[in-house]
Amino acid sequence: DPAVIFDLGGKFDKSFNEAGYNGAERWAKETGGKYLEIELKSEAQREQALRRFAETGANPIITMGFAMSAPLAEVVGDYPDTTFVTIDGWVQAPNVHVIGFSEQEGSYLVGMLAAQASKTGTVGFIGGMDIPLIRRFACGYAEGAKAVNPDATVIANMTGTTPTAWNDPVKGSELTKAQIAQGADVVYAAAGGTGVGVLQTAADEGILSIGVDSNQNHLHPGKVLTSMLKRVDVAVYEVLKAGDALEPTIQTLGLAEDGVGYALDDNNAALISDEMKASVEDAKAKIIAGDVSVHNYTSDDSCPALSF
Amino acid sequence: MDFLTLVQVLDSTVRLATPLLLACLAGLFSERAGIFDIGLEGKMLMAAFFSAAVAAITGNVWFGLLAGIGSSLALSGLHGAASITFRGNQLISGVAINFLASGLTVLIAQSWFQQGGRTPSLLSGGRFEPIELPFAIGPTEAAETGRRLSDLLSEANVLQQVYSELISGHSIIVYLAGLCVFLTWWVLFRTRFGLRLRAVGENPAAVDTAGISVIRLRFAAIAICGVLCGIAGAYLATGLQAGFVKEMTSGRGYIALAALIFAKWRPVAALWACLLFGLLQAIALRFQNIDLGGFVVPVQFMEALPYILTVVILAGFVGKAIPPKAGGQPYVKER
Amino acid sequence: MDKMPKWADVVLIPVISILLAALISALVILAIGENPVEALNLMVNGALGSTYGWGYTLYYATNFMFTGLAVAVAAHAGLFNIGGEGQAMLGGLGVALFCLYLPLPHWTIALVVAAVGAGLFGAAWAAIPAYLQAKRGSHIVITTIMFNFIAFSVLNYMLVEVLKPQGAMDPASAKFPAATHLPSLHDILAPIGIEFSKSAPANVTLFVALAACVFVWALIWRTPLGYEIRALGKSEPATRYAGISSVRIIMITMLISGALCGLMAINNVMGEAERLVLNATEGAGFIGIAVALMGRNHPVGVFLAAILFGFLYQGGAELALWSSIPTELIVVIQALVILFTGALDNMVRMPIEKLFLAFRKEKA
Amino acid sequence: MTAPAIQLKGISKAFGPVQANKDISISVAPGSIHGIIGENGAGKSTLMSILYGFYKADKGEIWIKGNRTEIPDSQAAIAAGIGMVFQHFKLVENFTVLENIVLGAEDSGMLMPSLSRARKELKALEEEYELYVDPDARIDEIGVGMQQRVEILKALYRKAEILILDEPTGVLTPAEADQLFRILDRLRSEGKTILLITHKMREIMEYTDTVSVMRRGEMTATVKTAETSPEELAELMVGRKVLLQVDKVPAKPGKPILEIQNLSVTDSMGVERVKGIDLQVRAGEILGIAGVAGNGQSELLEVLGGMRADRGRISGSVKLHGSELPMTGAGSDARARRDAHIGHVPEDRQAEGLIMDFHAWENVAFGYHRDPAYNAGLLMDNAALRADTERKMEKFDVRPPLPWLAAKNFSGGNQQKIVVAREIERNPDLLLIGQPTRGVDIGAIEFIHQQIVELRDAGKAILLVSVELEEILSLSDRVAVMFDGKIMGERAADQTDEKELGLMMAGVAGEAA
Ligand SMILES: Nc1ncnc2c1ncn2[C@@H]1O[C@H](COP(=O)(O)OP(=O)(O)OP(=O)(O)O)[C@@H](O)[C@H]1O
Ligand SMILES: Nc1ncnc2c1ncn2[C@@H]1O[C@H](COP(=O)(O)OP(=O)(O)OP(=O)(O)O)[C@@H](O)[C@H]1O
Ligand SMILES: [Mg+2]
Ligand SMILES: [Mg+2]
Repeated sequence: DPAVIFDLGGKFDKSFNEAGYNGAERWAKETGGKYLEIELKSEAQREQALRRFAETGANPIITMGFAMSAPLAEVVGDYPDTTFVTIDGWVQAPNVHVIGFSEQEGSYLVGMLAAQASKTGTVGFIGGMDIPLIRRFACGYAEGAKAVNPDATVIANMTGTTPTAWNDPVKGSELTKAQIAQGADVVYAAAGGTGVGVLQTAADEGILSIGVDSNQNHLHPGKVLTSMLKRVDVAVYEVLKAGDALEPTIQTLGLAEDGVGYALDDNNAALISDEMKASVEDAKAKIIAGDVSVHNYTSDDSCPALSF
Repeated sequence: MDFLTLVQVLDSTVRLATPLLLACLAGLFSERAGIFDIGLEGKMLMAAFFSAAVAAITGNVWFGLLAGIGSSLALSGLHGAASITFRGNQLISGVAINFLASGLTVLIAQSWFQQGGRTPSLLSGGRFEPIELPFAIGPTEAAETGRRLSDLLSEANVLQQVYSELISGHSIIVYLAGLCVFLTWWVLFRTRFGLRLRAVGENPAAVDTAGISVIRLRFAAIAICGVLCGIAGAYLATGLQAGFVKEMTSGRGYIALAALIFAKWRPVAALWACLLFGLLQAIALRFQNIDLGGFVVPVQFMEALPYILTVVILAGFVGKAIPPKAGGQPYVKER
Repeated sequence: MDKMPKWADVVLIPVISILLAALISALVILAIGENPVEALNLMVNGALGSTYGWGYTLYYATNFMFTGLAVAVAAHAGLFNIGGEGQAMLGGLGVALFCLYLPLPHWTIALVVAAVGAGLFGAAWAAIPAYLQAKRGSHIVITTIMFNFIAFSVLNYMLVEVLKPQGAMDPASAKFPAATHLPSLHDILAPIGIEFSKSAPANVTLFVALAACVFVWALIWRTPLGYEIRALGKSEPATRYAGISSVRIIMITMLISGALCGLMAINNVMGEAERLVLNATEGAGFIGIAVALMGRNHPVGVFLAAILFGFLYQGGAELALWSSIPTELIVVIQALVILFTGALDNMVRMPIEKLFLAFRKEKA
Repeated sequence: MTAPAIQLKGISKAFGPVQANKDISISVAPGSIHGIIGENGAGKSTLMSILYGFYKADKGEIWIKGNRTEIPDSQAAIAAGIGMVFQHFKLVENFTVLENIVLGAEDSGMLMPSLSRARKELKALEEEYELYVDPDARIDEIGVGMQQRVEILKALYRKAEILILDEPTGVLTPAEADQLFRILDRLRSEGKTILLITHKMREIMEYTDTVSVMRRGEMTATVKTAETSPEELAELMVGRKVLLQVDKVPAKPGKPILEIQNLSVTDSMGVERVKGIDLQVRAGEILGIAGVAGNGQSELLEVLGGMRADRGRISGSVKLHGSELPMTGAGSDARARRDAHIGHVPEDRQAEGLIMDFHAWENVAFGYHRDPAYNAGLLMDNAALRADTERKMEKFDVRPPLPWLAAKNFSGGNQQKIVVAREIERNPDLLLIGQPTRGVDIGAIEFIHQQIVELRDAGKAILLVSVELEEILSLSDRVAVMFDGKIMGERAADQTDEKELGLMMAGVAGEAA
């Protein structure tokens, strides 16, 4: 059987891990297959979970999140016959399949939507843990916003510097209030479980929010402008479908591969005008065609559109 | 930092101080009666979970509140059994209760909701909504005028800003907590029950020989403690936030204890102590790295500040805090 | 006369307490709709059914021996050290700094040097609460809890701002140099022909922990210092009469206690992760309380209780892997053990004392 | 004949393995003062606490004024008209006098009306019985004599008809004690019944109408005071004839060992406890310090024993063998005192002199545990320690002679023998000894007194502090009286008497001898 290791946020974080969970469930439903799973509770469990699954013959083993990189690198050598998959992580080994996403591209699109929906010209970004990966989201978002409105102000805050930053709704809520006070009327949360607090507060205070990873539009219908989709579900689903036949490579999924995107459904249909939609679709085509390039923060650890 | 920002930080201070204050008053009743309670944290956590869970299931926040109080009372009962009936070590009992709450909440949450130890997000009926006081600028006015609340506020005069942001717009529990400060003072210093309660924390033998049951008094005290902790926990999950997440009390019970010591076991001083700790939390939450003219205070320092301050207070730099004399010791008549 | 024989106090009562805790744990498992027998089966198999399981059980037990001994040593002086968590975190920091920045040619030297680092840092973290207790009477329970929180912030800062390698995402230090890697039980047992799981983290630190048990026993019951520690724990006014400085004893005891907690880091940080991560202690500091309570503050008892908790921890991890019972079950069990062996001790003790008294009267 | 005010029938009470009261029956006539005597631990306080509902008897009946009365708690006792003044006062120290009196006897849920009514009533009671107290003073700010008045007022405020007093004069000066008995007399004349526990034969003989004697949990006799004598009572208490005199030859004082000049001691609360005293103890003599408890004797002993080096302030000069003994800093703690050959038997053997949970053999090293004789290398030499303990136990007739027994499992007298053996066997140049026979039975008293005298005859200096005047007079060669931190005067033991010393203890300065 294959196995999935969810990160500390847990498979119901309404975001990154939940997307992975949905993908796995879809596969299980469609094929009737079974998979092993664990939600990590602590750092020290990472290696133990990897080894335990590998020793019982699970294959492939999917790990969610960048934090699995180090323990993964530690164990892959001991189990050459097992294929490991890292989503968002980075390990170079013959039996590791690496899946990354071009989050900056999806963030660019929702940034455009945010700037168009904003009446104040100020939009906010609340990240989870302050790591380069999340800065990549922020940077793409700022570029998108400024592409629509060069005078737009983008306020960016990070929730913290440790994994608790993924799970701190109170702080998410307070930061949202602070950004509202600074004039933001659209806030983009790329913060895992913390985002729940951001979306909640935005809805309470009557401004718009943007969800992340999964489609979060339904959480507060009519109050979530859109969600930046990161199709972790698709990635997991594809890996599980390939099963033993999976050939380890390095995949980066962007707009072109439909790995990222923005969510449009009944919940937010009224918020997105045809005009907004057209502009975004146009940008999307250009990015896929290579006419517009969105800066990738992790390529040079800098962001032209935003300073942190 | 303009004035409105300051008001907003203070507004946030009030919100964050409320659970501290309720827990602090809870501890005050318990410790004044001679029962140390480091289990405030656990009781709050338990109450937070049960209030959110029941509010989520019934959609009624008041049922949630009752459930929260009930669960906190159950833990109080356990603490009472251990430290009053069986004369156990009160510190150890408190530690055990904290662990119990931390484990049970997640275990039950997972069993009931399968959402990784969380409750579902609460919808409006399941939460304590902010109350708009008359004449305050709030969402209603914003909706009527069709303008943004923050614009309206920034245009308003200073008095109106303070009234609308700081005084108006809190949930009922915030106002209730304020009332509790006065009530606590009154009960403690103006009623027979208060006299006996204070006496039992100082010299239980005096109370006993005066013909009053030490056990009943102490159980009454920790029951009040349980109720207040229950309200504090319910506020966390259904007022401050919209649902339960694991470990959501994150040390507030300990901070409340520190505030209690800082306040030297006095109700009004407890209010100020809790506001101070609330302010520190509000600052740490809102501002990341604080730049003090070139020197950047790291966010980790701000996060640790309430705890550092607690140690400084305990070290007696603000005058010696003398706890109730019989505190922490079980009342033993026969060896 | 004592109210009952010593064996009843040190064996019978803890055993009954544990059984009560186990019974209620079983009820909890039933209440969340799972099968307690199956759960126990999974735990026993996962923790004791293979050398792999033993490797983890012993690894966790090693952690708990250190923290349990630390709590026990402090308890003998009448001090309740809840700060084990923070002291162990700082111990980890010490290990990381020493391993990363000192040239250590061989694991034997690394072990000694890292142990010194771990002990120093752990002791230093206990020193301030100790001083405040000794000199200013600030309650050590609250100050050590506060120091746990502060330790987390310190570690957070060090990992994020100082130790995190360039470009790394998670807050963790770089990997320690290969020369500092400690031999695992597999490496130690293989030469003498014993097959032990290669992938379990139990390592040479286990023997350091056993040595620490012996050390604590000798310290407490055989040295004049231990005599003074126990005297302080039993009667503070008497120590003043005997010319034993309570300030000195509180300081020394807490430094030893902190150092023992710090030493745990050579197991989890140096022996297992081989780098410093944020939440490396995993609550071992708190488990030390339960371990010491159960072990009646005696090294032999601490050793046995540590193995029991190692079993619970490893068994709990297995539960999480193979069933839908969350690992938090272990926290509940731990709470129940603390409750019954610590706080509700008298609930078990009083009826048993009555029983012995009645029995004795009958005989007399 | 009217029914007895109190009748106890077959009362028994055990604390775990200790049988504190065994089948006790007693009957007390109304309007009388009934004394109860007996050694420490005889069960007097336990019996009275049962009558007051503080403890519950295992067996037995209580009859009040001819009616069978259940007294499950103090509330019931108060309702039955019983009031009790405990040996250790039961007052809330940081409450005012008024609050203490009202506690438990409030009129309603609101506090203020109760307090103002109590204030009025207190005034009336004060005037009626001449029991003056300041209702707004805090308990921790008033003296013990005053505190005792508060306890009596508490009982009267609750309309007590039966008043129990447990060792009420232990903490009073003779003058205060006289006043107390005047009040008791007045209460008796009003028809109230008084139960008085005391150790002082004089009080029994002078003030009681009847007296009961208790021994080892049993009531051995009840007699009319007028028909008995102190000698008979003492024999009833102990179970054999007793000799209360100490055998000793006149002292042959040598050169001064301890010289104290202008010594003052301030405690950590800033209260001056010892106020510039001068004293000298010579080799081969016993200097006794008399005084009511709490007049600075304890502090003096503690300072000399090195127990106060880290607390409060100490000034003045103390010389041992003519060289200065440091009072603070290095060399001023109890360990350094032992190194200087000063032995110390502390006043409170259970809290200070022994670790109650330690074995006897561990206690024999207490304070000397770093002595090379008890250590072998880094570790303690437990075998040597046990051998030493066995030797001392035999010499001092400690019973049972079991080094393994925990100190708490010895009786009070044997505990004291362990402490005295430890200190005397070191052969100190100066022995500080506080309350050597408190809570010790007559047999052991004789033995301990004999050991002290032997040490004196070996040419050692002894400083004795005791609140028992009789003991001071019979054991000392010279007597100094302390009052309010000062020395009121010094007398040769054979040229003074209890009366003179009693006056000095009450603060009336004696003329220079
Ligand atoms: N609360 C208690 N628990 C256990 N044992 C007790 C308790 N109180 C008294 N005892 C024991 O009961 C016995 C009788 O004690 P009690 O206090 O009645 O004696 P007493 O005659 O009043 O002595 P004293 O003259 O010292 O006041 C003693 O052996 C004592 O140790
Ligand atoms: N608190 C206690 N706990 C356990 N046992 C006690 C306690 N108090 C007294 N005892 C036991 O009760 C017995 C009587 O003790 P107590 O101190 O009353 O003796 P005593 O009659 O005063 O003898 P002595 O004349 O030697 O002082 C002792 O043997 C002691 O073991
Ligand atoms: Mg008595
Ligand atoms: Mg005795």
